Amino acid sequence: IGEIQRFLRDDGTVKVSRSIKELSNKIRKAKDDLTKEYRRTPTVNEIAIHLGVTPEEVVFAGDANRSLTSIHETVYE
Amino acid sequence: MENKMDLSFSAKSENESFARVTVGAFLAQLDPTMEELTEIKTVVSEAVTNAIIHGYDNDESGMVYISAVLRDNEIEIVIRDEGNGILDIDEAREPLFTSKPELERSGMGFTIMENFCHEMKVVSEPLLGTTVYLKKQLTKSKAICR
Amino acid sequence: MENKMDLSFSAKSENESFARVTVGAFLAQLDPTMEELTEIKTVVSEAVTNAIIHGYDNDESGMVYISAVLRDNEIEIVIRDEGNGILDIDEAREPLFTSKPELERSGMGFTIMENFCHEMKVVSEPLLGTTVYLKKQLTKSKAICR
Ligand SMILES: Nc1ncnc2c1ncn2[C@@H]1O[C@H](COP(=O)(O)OP(=O)(O)O)[C@@H](O)[C@H]1O
Ligand SMILES: Nc1ncnc2c1ncn2[C@@H]1O[C@H](COP(=O)(O)OP(=O)(O)O)[C@@H](O)[C@H]1O
Ligand SMILES: [Mg+2]
Ligand SMILES: [Mg+2]
Repeated sequence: IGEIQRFLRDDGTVKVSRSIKELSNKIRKAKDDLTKEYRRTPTVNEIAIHLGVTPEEVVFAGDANRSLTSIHETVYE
Repeated sequence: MENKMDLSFSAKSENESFARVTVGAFLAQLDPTMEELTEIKTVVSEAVTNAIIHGYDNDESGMVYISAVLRDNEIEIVIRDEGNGILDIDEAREPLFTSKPELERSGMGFTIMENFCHEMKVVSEPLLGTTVYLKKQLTKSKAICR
Repeated sequence: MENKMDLSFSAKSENESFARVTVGAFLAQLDPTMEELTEIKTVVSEAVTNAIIHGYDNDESGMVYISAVLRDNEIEIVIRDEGNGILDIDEAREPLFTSKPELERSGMGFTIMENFCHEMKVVSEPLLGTTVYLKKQLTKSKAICR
């Protein structure tokens, strides 16, 4: 089943849940990097510019770790 | 059971991106593909931009209204303004038609909405405003791979 | 100029995350720090969860109403339900007080809201519903230490 899932997803039907998870990980890393660089918490715009996405996307994806658990549960379990 | 939301916001161009993401976040509950999500966000952008620049001529005191309903595997979106309205809807829906060529509009907004949705209806009354009804079914192929 | 939005949605627990993200995306226009963003999202979660589980006892036909206004460096949020209401607001606001210990609620919702905001007001009428007013100023120090 894992194989089929991977195949279907890579075949143009990439699920939002996975793609957002990736962005969410990038946001976490950017936050760490920029905190070290600026010696303070970065702003939403700073992270957005750093990753080349809109500030709203940062907010949306940044919530993924919380909300995806529930999406994951309903969809895949 | 169906899930619904209503959103309204000032007709400011900064809110276009906010509206895209909000409808996208609501749709995310149906776990769409990235393609479907992008299509819906594009459609919302087009309709909201129309409300702001054509409906209200960028008068930021106007309000844009969006409602969305999730039902089974389908999203229904209604985007409304209380602005100028459209005199000739058939003409407005034609590909490449734009009443604001000076703004370098492409005239493709309605065509894009029509292409990315399964149903589109436009109701408008000059001086009262414009309402766009959109409906999109999501693919169900996902269900198979559960 | 100020920017405002109104949002309402079904009292479903899936919408808690949607509400957090929507208010967060709106706030993004003021360029908050990631910390301030988390605080606002937390506060919205707490108030929305209260509306759903205490206000409506998880009856999903109820609606939760949020309005937000951005003004200079400040966000004002009003979260309202038309549910059960609160009999004794002072008692409800006390840290650790919960009327649903069986749900393993922490009783810290109001305390968290108070801590993460500069102002909080609760107005409630039994059987009519509850409204929570919140106000938060963002730091301006960001620009200085760039
Ligand atoms: N909400 C609206 N209010 C008033 N007029 C509108 C609205 N939406 C669309 N129109 C009219 O329909 C035309 C075509 O819209 P569209 O296909 O999006 O192209 P464009 O926005 O590039 O002009 C617009 O130029 C405008 O005259
Ligand atoms: N929207 C609401 N409607 C009705 N009662 C509420 C509402 N919000 C809070 N309350 C009451 O206030 C109490 C304290 O709320 P809170 O501090 O968030 O703790 P908890 O949610 O963990 O019980 C709740 O247990 C409930 O009795
Ligand atoms: Mg257009
Ligand atoms: Mg609570």
